[in-house]
Amino acid sequence: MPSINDHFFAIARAQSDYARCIDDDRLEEWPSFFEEACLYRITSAASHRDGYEASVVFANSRGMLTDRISALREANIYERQAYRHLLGMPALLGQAANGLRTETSFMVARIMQDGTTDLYATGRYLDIWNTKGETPKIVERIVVCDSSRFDTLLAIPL
Amino acid sequence: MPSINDHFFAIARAQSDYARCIDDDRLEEWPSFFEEACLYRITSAASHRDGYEASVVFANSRGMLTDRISALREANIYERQAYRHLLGMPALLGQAANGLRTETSFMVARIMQDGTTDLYATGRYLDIWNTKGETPKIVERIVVCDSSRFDTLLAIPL
Amino acid sequence: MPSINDHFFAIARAQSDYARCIDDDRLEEWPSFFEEACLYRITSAASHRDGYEASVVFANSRGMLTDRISALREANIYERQAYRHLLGMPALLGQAANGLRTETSFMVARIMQDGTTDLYATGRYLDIWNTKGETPKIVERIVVCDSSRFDTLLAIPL
Amino acid sequence: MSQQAELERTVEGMPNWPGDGLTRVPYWVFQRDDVYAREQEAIFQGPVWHYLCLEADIAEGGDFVTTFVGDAPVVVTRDSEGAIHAFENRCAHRGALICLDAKGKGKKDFACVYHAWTYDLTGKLTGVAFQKGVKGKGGMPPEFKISEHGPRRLKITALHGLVFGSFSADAPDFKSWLGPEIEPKIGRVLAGRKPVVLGRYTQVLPNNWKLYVENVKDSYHASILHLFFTTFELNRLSQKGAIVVDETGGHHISYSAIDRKTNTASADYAQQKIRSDSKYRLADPSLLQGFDEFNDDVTLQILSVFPTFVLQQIQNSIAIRQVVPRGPDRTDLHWTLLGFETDTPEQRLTRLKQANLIGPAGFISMEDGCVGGFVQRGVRAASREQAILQMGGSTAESSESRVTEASIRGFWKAWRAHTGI
Amino acid sequence: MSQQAELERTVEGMPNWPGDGLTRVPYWVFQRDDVYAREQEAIFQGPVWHYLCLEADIAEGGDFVTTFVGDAPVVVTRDSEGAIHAFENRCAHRGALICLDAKGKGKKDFACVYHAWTYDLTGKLTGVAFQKGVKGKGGMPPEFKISEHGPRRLKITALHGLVFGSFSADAPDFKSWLGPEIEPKIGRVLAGRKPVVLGRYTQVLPNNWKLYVENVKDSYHASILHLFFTTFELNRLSQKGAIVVDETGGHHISYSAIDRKTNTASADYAQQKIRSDSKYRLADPSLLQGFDEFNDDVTLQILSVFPTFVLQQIQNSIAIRQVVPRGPDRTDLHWTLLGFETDTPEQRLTRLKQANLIGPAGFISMEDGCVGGFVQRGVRAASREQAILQMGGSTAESSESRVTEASIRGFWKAWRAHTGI
Amino acid sequence: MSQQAELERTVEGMPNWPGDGLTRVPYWVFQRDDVYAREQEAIFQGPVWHYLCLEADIAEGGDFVTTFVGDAPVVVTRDSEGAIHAFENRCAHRGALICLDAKGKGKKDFACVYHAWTYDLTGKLTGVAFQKGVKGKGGMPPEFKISEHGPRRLKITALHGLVFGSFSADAPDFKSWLGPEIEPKIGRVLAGRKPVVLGRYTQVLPNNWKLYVENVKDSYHASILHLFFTTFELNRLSQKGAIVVDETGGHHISYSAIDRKTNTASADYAQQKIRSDSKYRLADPSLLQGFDEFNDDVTLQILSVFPTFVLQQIQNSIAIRQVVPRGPDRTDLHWTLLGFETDTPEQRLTRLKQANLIGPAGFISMEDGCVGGFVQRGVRAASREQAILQMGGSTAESSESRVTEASIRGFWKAWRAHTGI
Ligand code: FES
Ligand code: FES
Ligand code: FES
Ligand SMILES: [Fe+3]
Ligand SMILES: [Fe+3]
Ligand SMILES: [Fe+3]
Repeated sequence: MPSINDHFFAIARAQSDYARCIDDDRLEEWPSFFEEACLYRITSAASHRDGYEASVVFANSRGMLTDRISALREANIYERQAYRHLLGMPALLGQAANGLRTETSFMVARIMQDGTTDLYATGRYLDIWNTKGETPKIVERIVVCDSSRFDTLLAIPL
Repeated sequence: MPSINDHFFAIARAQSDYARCIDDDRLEEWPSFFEEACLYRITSAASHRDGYEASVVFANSRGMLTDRISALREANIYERQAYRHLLGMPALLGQAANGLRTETSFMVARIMQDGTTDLYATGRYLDIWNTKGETPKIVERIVVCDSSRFDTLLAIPL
Repeated sequence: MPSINDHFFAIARAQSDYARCIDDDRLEEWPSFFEEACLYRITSAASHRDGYEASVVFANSRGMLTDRISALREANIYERQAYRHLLGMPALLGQAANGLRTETSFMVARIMQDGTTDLYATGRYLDIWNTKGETPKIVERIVVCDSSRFDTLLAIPL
Repeated sequence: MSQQAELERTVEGMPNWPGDGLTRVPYWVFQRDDVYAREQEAIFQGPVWHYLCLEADIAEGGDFVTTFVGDAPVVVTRDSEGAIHAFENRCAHRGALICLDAKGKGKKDFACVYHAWTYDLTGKLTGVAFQKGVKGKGGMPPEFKISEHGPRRLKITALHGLVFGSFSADAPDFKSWLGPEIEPKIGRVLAGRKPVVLGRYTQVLPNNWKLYVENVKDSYHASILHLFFTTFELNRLSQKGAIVVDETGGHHISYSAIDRKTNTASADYAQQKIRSDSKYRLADPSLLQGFDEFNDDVTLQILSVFPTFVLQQIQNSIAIRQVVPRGPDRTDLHWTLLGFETDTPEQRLTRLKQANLIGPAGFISMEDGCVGGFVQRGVRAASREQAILQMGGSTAESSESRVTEASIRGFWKAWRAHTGI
Repeated sequence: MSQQAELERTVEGMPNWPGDGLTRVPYWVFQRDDVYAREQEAIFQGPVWHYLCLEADIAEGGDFVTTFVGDAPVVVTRDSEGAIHAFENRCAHRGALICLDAKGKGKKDFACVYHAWTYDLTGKLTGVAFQKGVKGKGGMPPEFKISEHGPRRLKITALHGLVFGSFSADAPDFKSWLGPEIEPKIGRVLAGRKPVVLGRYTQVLPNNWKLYVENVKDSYHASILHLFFTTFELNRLSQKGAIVVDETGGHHISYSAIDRKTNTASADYAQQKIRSDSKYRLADPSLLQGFDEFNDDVTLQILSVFPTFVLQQIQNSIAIRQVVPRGPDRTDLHWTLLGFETDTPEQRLTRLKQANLIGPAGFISMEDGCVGGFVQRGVRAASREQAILQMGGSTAESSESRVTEASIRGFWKAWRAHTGI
Repeated sequence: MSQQAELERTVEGMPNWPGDGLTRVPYWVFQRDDVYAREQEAIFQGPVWHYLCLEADIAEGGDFVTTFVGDAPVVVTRDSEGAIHAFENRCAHRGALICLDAKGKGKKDFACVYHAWTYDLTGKLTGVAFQKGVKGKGGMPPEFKISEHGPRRLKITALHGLVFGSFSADAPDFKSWLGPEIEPKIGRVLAGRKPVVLGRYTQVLPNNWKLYVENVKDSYHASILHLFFTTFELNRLSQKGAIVVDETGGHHISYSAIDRKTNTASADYAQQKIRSDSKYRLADPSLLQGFDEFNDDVTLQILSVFPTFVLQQIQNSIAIRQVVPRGPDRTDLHWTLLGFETDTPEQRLTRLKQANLIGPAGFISMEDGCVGGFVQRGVRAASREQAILQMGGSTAESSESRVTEASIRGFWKAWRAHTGI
């Protein structure tokens, strides 16, 4: 099937597992989707367009991802909440120096403890994947939210 | 393509047909996605976590699914409304005694007669499929809504 | 894999590219997803059911699609806004005289300049594709929105 | 407190109207809940006629549609004798909606789903379930007379296929309500031919209903906000044309016709340095190739009947717009697109193409859909400031020039007369 | 302005009550913000008992749940001695929620997240972080006495495993609050056996809370709105049965039992031509195969305690419904589905199946979930109109017939007594 | 009714303020619409200075940004001479937003989209389309003078690259507004170097704006709510540090510096048994490795200017926070993250990492983002109850201890002086 890139399904599966990992509140497993040396940022379309360097979340090591989770678990005060991710089909944009570039749309609903549900974030994942291993690992993920408004707080990673 | 389970596409297709069947208001066909001996429940993440036995909808026979539809058509009073399902990629979780276990995320928008549209429900389908036949049939479907709040009523099945 | 129509992936990919084209604001490329001789309509489920001929948007030539975009770019006054499409899996409904008929569910969130995000439209694409060429082209696309209510305006195509 | 007392109290609570009454409009009229409540009472439930539907929507006996008159849900029906009736969609018993469907056919009567009180097609209460109780126990007391109860019924009138209604018995005769100038121009578009509904949709406006009505009556903005008009010469202020404002001020007509003399407009426009005079052209100009439907060279006729009815002819795009307030800062605009039985296939296709000019995605109307919101947001902190309505003077009279806000002043003249504000 | 003055002002601002007080209900009571505010004060924070939770929800010392009494967030706890306590979920310092979780176990005390003021399980303020400052600098002044501060605590009572509370010290003794008739019927369902929570969910109602309470007390609608009841003979007005209304009018019981004599009902129904008498049958009738749980042939008992508590027995479906107002036109309905430790597996399965009758997807309850919204929308423009409550007369007394609105009139009798409206 | 009369009426309608005025705050100030309206008038449109933008946001002539002063949409521009101007984003004609874009460059003038009335960069009305009509017909009457109309313009001032504005001509001189203590500490962070915007986002707070301002001024909570501060010794109450409250009470500075003497804090914390003294450590501590930016060991400086401006230095994380009320229970918090042209790549990376401390996902700020909502919900039913502000006494003075609510009392002192409530 020439029209299908060999990596397509592996990455689609990885994306889907990534989303389930977060939505199932298995956050401790979340960093394992990334390479040890990785970049993870959450920013907005406007900031991305304007080339702003700073992020809503910034991590340039897997350790920082781990710290995010332990902070959520041990340190930070916030109300219990959950996400539901729905993802578009990954678009394969070709090989970059450090891996395979893809872009994937997302919608995330947030469900508060009392059941209140709202469309919390929409946007796209700008990713670079290491496809050498058994399952693809994230080398770089820029989460570009369409909006730069965030309701109350952003505790759980996107 | 070893990374792709042979059943994956058949189930993804069945899920998509299931959603279209409901969204197109072909509810009379809905029970046919299930085995004669089946379990269908709608519950919430909190109730699922707490192990509550009771459901928002409970059916342990295809007949009960048929009764749901005939009740909607012949008996129950409610305003005309429609759903729009959007589904995530099914995750295949392995063989259970009675079939193949999968988990699939969903978002459902509800559109009222006057056009009012809201994000009505999000959650995941916890399914067991009989993959022996030509098309996979649902042996068990637990619809775990992320929220335990339901706006006004839940008439059309999820 | 007999259960998978050969055209399935090509069309799924085309649908996903179509959505990215709009969501990335590359609207000038949008007409190129259509055949020169094409039909594009946006209507509502109720109007579709009642057989109304008129549409919210009507184009029976690719030129009219081009005009839509140049109007948005050069003529019309409206606030900066963006969409985020999420699509269901295309359902292949068989060959029509003029191509392959498919149906695909969508949800579209609209993001205003100030970041306000809402579920702007849900519905389904009723399409006919020319699958002869390298990539499938749209011969006919009826965008059937589930709701016939449109908030403020519909500037960007669906 | 008596209704009258209540009213006075309401109006009293409000700030004073600034200026001479027509050339200034205080922004609080678009913001205050008490103004909204007063309008519901004095205008939507007052001695005023409101568009309900097309006769064609209820062509046969047993047909019905549901709509709104301001906040009030309303059912419109046609009985077996062909008479049209309308009544509040509110059960006389405990207030449930009597009819849940948007439309239907073959109805004999309406049964409220809650306790099955039944109504005939005129809205008359005809039955009370278990009125006599069961086995002689329970039921309604003898002094309860079915004839004394029922939803509020509307006075009905129809003209050229349009159905209007009023909650108030004091509503004037419809012809005199319209005055001598309006009716013929409705007739021009609708009389003597059978309409066919080509489409329907609703545009939700993020603003007070009056901002949209001002926009409709605002001939001043047409050539400036809407690039299409000017560029494609659908409408030039220097075309032949005029504004007609009726005596009450509440109704208006704005029209323009092709000026077959040399067009000196460009110069005028150049002077104004208005962005709307672009060099923009269409790739598929068939969009705008119309046919001469009325043999009068009139390419545009916008007609409004106070408070919320609009009949539009933009080339061959004929539509009815019904404005329904949903709160001080939200309005539903219901569009009904029309063709006619006599349309040739080519003419019908022309209408379908020209429908691109109107509605939420209309090359013209999308702008009218957002500009009201720009005002609502612009005046957010300016309830004590005022709009200036001096274009074309200070009166509400008809004028040959459309560089005027006369018909908007007319609206406020009528609005103030009805609300007492 | 003093609290008393404020109250009088509030009530004064309202229109007069129409009619004799029980047979007419003005629709503005379902719409006005000032009525809502008055209810919060006079009923939800007044000398009235409100359902909080099950004793089983806080079975052990250190268990807690959070809930609402009207607008007020409330924490309910059980201390190490087994005593139950409840207090407003509002920190005495600057008002943050003291407890963020819906429920929990093994709690020793509550520490507010904002500045760590701490409370024991009774709601008593026990610690103020840095009260003495740091190194003798800062901290609270000596005149500040911890003992003088704390969230408002509720008076608590429990009956048959149900926990009730009141913000007001003037709340009457609970037994006399219930009166002689209600308590035994609560006991009938709950006494002498250990409940097991089978499920929980919340139904969000698009209407004023009182419209739902009217619906619960409305035996008249049961056989008309709900096709299931009539068709499957869960409930026939011609079955044996009755309505009990207590002396205050606020509480009620409606029940029906199998009438083992020949059933003449169908005739009665035929006469009414009510749509609810269909020929509709189930493919899997096991849904409705119940077991005789109470040896009294009573298939249905709906019991309400003023203002917002409902205990339901529909065949073997036992549930508690807690009504929480969220604004004039929004209400949360919290369902708690019960089984009992003594249930056999077959009995338990029966309850799971019969749960299909109730809740947002309940073959019966889905209709009660939407009909309140039909009324809220139906009366939108009719604040000056009134509901008619004359079925079964004009009093609020018990009656053998259920073709009556007596218990609804009772509700208004109690509501007016409490609110002074 | 006159504006003055209106004001008095508004304030009169409110309950009395409890207690001595600073140690108690009634919860109705966070809930009532009339309080919100009064604030808009007296504070946001009153003789008060409000942060608008950075000078760097409009670095060149023709640059502009749009922002809000309370409910009022505002345009800020720089003209060709380099002067800064600001005016209400509301057309003088009929109130549409004059400018729809969030920002832009190379602007010569603004043309309202509705009728093309034009404004120069100072907000002066310079043109009215068709003022003279067309072919001498229509147009504005001679008595209409362009010079007499235009949007409300703001008084402007700039300090250390920050632009402030006021709708009121009576706004005091900015230096005296700030007083002697505040300006130098703004200078400490911003003076003498060119800022670079590193990021921008908005956090939507589910609470009244004053609850967020209280939080900013609340040095008491910092070490308790925020685990990060204490655990990673970003801030210890026992560090060197102090609270500065200006004479008006409205402005404040809270700072802390490394105490190079032995740290006795842990003991103090132990005594309080505060959950915030955990053993929690980071896997990648580089997050917190800062550089000494100011050669003064001050690791934290939070500075606020009444009513809604915040300048933050948390280690090397420099940010401006602009608080914009959106209603009694909703607030927009606009963050602008800053670096400086002189930053080395390492320093810049440090700022990017430390940005993890702030904003909606900030290890610190996420908690400030939700705690206001906890209060808004906690006090929902307690409008007649009051917050206690006695930590550190009852005055609004500067103090060495940060175990005080002095700067919050200061806020209320200033708020009451301005609103008259
Ligand atoms: S509300 Fe209509 S019959 Fe009772
Ligand atoms: S608000 Fe609870 S401790 Fe301060
Ligand atoms: S509103 Fe701005 S020009 Fe008319
Ligand atoms: Fe227009
Ligand atoms: Fe019911
Ligand atoms: Fe803080």
